[in-house]
Amino acid sequence: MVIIIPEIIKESLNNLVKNGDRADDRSFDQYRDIVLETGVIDKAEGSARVKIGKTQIMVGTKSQLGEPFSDTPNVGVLMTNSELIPMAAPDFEPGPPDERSVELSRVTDRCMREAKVIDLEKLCIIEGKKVWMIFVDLHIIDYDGNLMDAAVLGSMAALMNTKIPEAKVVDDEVVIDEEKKIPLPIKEKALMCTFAKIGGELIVDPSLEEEQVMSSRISIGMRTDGSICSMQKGGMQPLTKDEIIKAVARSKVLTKKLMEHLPQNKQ
Amino acid sequence: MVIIIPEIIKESLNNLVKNGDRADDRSFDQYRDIVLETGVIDKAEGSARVKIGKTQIMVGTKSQLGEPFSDTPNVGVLMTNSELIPMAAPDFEPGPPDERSVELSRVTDRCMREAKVIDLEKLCIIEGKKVWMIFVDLHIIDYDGNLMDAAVLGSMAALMNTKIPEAKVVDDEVVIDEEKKIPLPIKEKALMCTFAKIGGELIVDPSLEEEQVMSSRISIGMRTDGSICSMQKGGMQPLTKDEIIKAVARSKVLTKKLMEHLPQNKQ
Amino acid sequence: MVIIIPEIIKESLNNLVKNGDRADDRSFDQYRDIVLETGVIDKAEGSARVKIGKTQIMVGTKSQLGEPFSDTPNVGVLMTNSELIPMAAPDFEPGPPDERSVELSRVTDRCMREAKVIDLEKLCIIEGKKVWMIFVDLHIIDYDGNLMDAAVLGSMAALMNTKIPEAKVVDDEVVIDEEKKIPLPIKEKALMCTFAKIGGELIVDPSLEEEQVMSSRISIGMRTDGSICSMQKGGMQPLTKDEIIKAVARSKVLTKKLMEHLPQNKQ
Amino acid sequence: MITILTNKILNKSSTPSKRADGRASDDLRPFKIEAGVLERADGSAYLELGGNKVMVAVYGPRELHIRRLMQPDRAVLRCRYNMAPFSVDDRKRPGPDRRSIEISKITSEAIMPAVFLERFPRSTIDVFIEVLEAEGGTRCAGITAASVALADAGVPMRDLVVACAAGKSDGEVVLDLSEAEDKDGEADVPVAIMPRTGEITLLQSDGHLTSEEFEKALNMAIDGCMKLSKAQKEAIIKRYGD
Amino acid sequence: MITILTNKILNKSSTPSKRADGRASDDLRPFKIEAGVLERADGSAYLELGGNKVMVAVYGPRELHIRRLMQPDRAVLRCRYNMAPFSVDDRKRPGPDRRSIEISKITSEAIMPAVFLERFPRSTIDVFIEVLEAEGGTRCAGITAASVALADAGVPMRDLVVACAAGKSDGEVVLDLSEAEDKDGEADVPVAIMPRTGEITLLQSDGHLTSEEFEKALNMAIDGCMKLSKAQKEAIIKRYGD
Amino acid sequence: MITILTNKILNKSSTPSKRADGRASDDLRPFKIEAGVLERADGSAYLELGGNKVMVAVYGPRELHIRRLMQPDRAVLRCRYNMAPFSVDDRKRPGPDRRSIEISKITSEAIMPAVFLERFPRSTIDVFIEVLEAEGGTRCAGITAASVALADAGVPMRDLVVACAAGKSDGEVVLDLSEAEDKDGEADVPVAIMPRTGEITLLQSDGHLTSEEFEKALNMAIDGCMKLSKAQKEAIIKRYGD
Repeated sequence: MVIIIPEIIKESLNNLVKNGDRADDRSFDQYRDIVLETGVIDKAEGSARVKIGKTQIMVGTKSQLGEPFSDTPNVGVLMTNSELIPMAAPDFEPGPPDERSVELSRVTDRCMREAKVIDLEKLCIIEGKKVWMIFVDLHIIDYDGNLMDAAVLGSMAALMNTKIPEAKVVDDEVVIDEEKKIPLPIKEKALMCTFAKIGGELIVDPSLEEEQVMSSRISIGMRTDGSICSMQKGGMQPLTKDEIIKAVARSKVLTKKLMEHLPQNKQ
Repeated sequence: MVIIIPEIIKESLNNLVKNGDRADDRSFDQYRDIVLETGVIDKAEGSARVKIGKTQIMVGTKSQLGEPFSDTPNVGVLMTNSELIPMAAPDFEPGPPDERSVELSRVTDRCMREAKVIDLEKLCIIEGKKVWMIFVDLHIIDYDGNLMDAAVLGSMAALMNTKIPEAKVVDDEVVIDEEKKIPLPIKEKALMCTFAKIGGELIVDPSLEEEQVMSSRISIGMRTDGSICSMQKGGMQPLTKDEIIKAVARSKVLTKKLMEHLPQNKQ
Repeated sequence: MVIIIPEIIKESLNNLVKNGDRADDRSFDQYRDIVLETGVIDKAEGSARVKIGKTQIMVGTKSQLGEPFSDTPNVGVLMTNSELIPMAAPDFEPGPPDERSVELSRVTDRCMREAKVIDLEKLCIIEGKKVWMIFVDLHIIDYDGNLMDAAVLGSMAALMNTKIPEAKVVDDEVVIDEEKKIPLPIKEKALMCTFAKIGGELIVDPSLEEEQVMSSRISIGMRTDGSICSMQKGGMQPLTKDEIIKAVARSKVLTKKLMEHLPQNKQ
Repeated sequence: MITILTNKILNKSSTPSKRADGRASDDLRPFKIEAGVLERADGSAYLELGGNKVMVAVYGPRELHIRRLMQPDRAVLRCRYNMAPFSVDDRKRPGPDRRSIEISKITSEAIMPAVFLERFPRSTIDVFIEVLEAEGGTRCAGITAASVALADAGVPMRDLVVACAAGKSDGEVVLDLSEAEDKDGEADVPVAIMPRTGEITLLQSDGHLTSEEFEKALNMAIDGCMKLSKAQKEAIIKRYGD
Repeated sequence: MITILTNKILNKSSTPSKRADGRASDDLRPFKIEAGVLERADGSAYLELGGNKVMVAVYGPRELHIRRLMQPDRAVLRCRYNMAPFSVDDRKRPGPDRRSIEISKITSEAIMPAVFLERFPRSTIDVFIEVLEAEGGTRCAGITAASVALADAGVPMRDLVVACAAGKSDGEVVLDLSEAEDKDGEADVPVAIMPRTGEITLLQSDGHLTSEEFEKALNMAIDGCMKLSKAQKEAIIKRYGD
Repeated sequence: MITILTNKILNKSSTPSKRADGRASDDLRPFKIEAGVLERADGSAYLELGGNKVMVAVYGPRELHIRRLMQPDRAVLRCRYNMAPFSVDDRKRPGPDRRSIEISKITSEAIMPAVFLERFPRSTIDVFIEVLEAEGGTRCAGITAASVALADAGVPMRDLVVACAAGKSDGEVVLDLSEAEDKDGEADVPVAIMPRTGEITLLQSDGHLTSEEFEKALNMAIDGCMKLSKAQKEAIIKRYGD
């Protein structure tokens, strides 16, 4: 469905930003309220419920034994899948994932994978034959903008919350001990910061209304040390090199703050 | 396609029933003429052609070796599939099974399975590894109402008609003797009675015209001993508890009569 | 999409043919210019680019180890697939192969297979267990009529160009030597001639314009020795027996000429 | 705001128990219902029943874009029952399967009698039921939550349809089978009613029962429905006041 | 009413036989054709040929709902060839495959020349061919039965298209290959004709033939068609009288 | 007319090389671009870059048949990135996969800013990118070729978008990773720009980089774009003259 945004709303949101303001009074570098809970689904092996403002995602993980890819025989597999289910917004439709949903899962997947969040080599059970496959399923239930940051935050939290059964090799056979659950080998943390360009400025964590009028978007995935693990530009208009370099600098500060929402840091 | 039934037909059929009558002069507990033949398809392992009035279904069974479900390693598998092929009615369309067709196969399947019509344990060849899978395929070729009773009657007859090759285990390998065909281990018989509610009354074996004006429907699956193995309410209006209890009582009598159409009873 | 050809064009093309002429001045037995190159895709195991007039097809082959069909345990498998990708014509649409594309690949496949172009028995590695599967993929990139002759010519050339790794059986295991590439065991050559019926005459190699006004079509697959390996009539109008017999005779001459385009004959 | 971590408030038992989880034969599992839990939907509800966690969103009445589904004299009610991939023991592949297609159909039929569809010709009312966690009895949980979500959306209704199953486990007819009881159980009888009239809008029976056992199960399920009906109303009052 | 159990009326042989089933080279397998066998369809026919059992339903001419298929000056003829899952030795997965898509296409083309499509602009005539049992030669059986079903539906036609295959088996050109003959056979040539003019509306050749053998097979198939054509007409007369 | 057999014209290196194929860190692989290579398309282009072979066809601006995609005030630009089954080492199953769906989306977004879409309301411009052979960097190759094909089709544009990737391989930031370098590489940064303003219309980063390395890669990719931009213009001049 094509959603037409009245010109008057576009103009008013652009003007607000030009005057250093936003519709909900946030500063340009301010996220909406973030709520993150983990362990919310008992049948999942790890789970998280994340809310950024009115956007809400349920994330669940499942482990499964499988074969490794032939070119990486000694590492486990991480698979991320997302569904923009029609519950979440009036214009989401049932059916196979559309391009928005495919982009969301692939960007989330790359961010986790390239940051080497999980030590995938430790998920190899028998080289070339049996590895753990970790499925991360993103169930978007309320959509009010900035799915990417919420998806990565929820996935990171769910992975940190995940416990899988112990697998041993006895006489060349894999023996799974469902009684003994061990945490995933988490070795890094990575999160994502998304900026929307409105009224010539980049503002973080765009709401749905802001997304609908933005000219473009840049999402930056970063590890705890401020290094970049993934990036994705979106939207129908260009960005300048300067804008991108500045966004990278700002996301270093913002990612550090975002990290505080992850479970460990709370304790 | 949405089929609009003129109000005048609705009213006239409702009035008929209110006066104790039906459009084709049947009594409320009277089935249309039933014709049942078995062994009609040589390439099927069991087959039946069933006609209830102008409704006609071809049923064929096939056996196949397969793996058991992991939670029931020592029993065979019964799979029922139905296709409302566009041959059968002007509003049936080609394509994957729609919700009517899915409901029909699942209700038929549950009726057979829960009545334990086949001794599925005898279809296990090697526990956890190899079992017989029995496919029951319903090919609806003429549709004039009450598919459920016809589907269950045809499936029951086709299963009773089915002969599968003998399977032996020699040195941990399954050996199939195509020359030696043995009947399926049938241990129970079950059939289904469907009532439609029209003009405040429940009438058995609704014709298509009656289905189109009925307010609701109840299908009751029963074994020879009058016990219930499955039930499914349908339609857009409610039923009272009383109506349901009475339908169960009536279906005990009707099922007994229906059973007479099955092959054995004929001889 | 339904393409409506103006009556005036139909009439004019019909009249041309009735007067012994064609829109592009060809004789009835004359092909458009043919360009055939092989080895054009390094990652394919065999490849060809074929142009007949403005029609252009890229053909690539790939080998893959697989299981033989249960009724032919000692022969390899040849699989032909074609895609009328939307690049090739304004009315081709993305999506699964439509009936034209299915017919094209099946006719091409039958022509190669029935002519026994490849000695498929030599592609068997372990009887009943491992055989080579040869995939021929037709990528139609420019469509100006007569896809069948182009598809068969390109497939034949690509198969003749194909080298697959050597496979040996060592201790019941298949060992593939990627370093040692051997040509496919080509034992016959076969090509296809297509005639369109326009203005009461059969003319070879119809252009798109001619296809759009033709009343019917006949494609004849022949081996080098002039024997018939496949035939397919198409189109909405009939042909007489005489027309078919004469087309067979003409295609004997034409196939011989077409064969000269194949690599060997060039040298 | 909802909290998904279950607070286990056990319902009082009226008979001594022999069930694995300590319930009497006519006890429901602990449950809670909340209305208005989502931001974008026109109406929403969240329900927990034992280990089941079900979320429902309602959109509509709204314009129906698919012409061939349109009804000239009433709204179409479309229910979509869907399980999250992580809601069950073995990951469920996303997308509809035969089971969810059937449940979507009978859920629509269960709710339809209560809705004044005739007030919204040519429209659609869409009910999206998402099972976030499944532990036996999700179709009934979905129907019960859907009614609350419809009320939250302001859809005019004759009654709040409510659903509950009874079944037979370990030789005894009992209320509201848990997943474990259902797995080894002899029968399951899901029932939906309109509580004002007691009329039945959903009825299935799956398993082996004498007609006496069936009648007992039916009565027990109806009693269970009445208990849940109270919680439905409380959820709506909690959201909107009396 | 149809009886599906075959009554084996063997056609008379004109030449001494060396075929597995005792037929002469130019013998058809036993066959029978019946018109008007279904209740709902506008027209229908049932055909047996050897072990083949084929049912055809015709709907139309009727309104065409898919605008992009509509033809302003004629009806569209849509044939759908489909095999029942139990019709072949190994269960066939339901739904169209590449083979049935191709057969549907050439079947439409085989029948089209005989139908006065131009009398029904913007309409569709739908022909549903269901193979209930397959034993070699189903595409021809489907075309032959489809013509009878079209006549039964009262669709105006120039002629009754009829189809039959000849082929090469065991080194000899023979009529109407059985499944066993086709499997080990060298070639198969299915042919459809309009018997009044002898014009050919379907022609395929699959296998290896000299041009002389091909011509012999073509002639033989046409003779086979003429025999079946008689049975088509008898089926229609039987249903409607002369 | 195009010749697909690559003619290896190496670009001059400005720095000593330590890359497997002898290139300096800021060298592109050999490339060539041709405009107007297809007959039926409104515009087309062919590009080789190292072992990559990419063909692009443009149709439009033309009528858009799918109403729900139509934009009242501008044309829709639809890019479809597709790989031929024989373009990669292991045969690719035909049809879109998740990777090609994402690339199609970002390719559309990369090209869109340069096209005067507002001049063609309610229309579509379709860009079909076919990867005939893939050797690392096909998404950038597709964008670069697509711009030339759009120009060849006479679609009015602000600029010719051009794309190139830089990345990190063997610890060093280098331009235009080959397939081998990408496989063992640490990061890949594909970039598309509008060369007149230097504005960035596509940017991804996949892998691990410090912000300094990223900035270096970004600059390097932009420089690579400028070289390819020259070749784009030459291809158009070659076809149409100055």
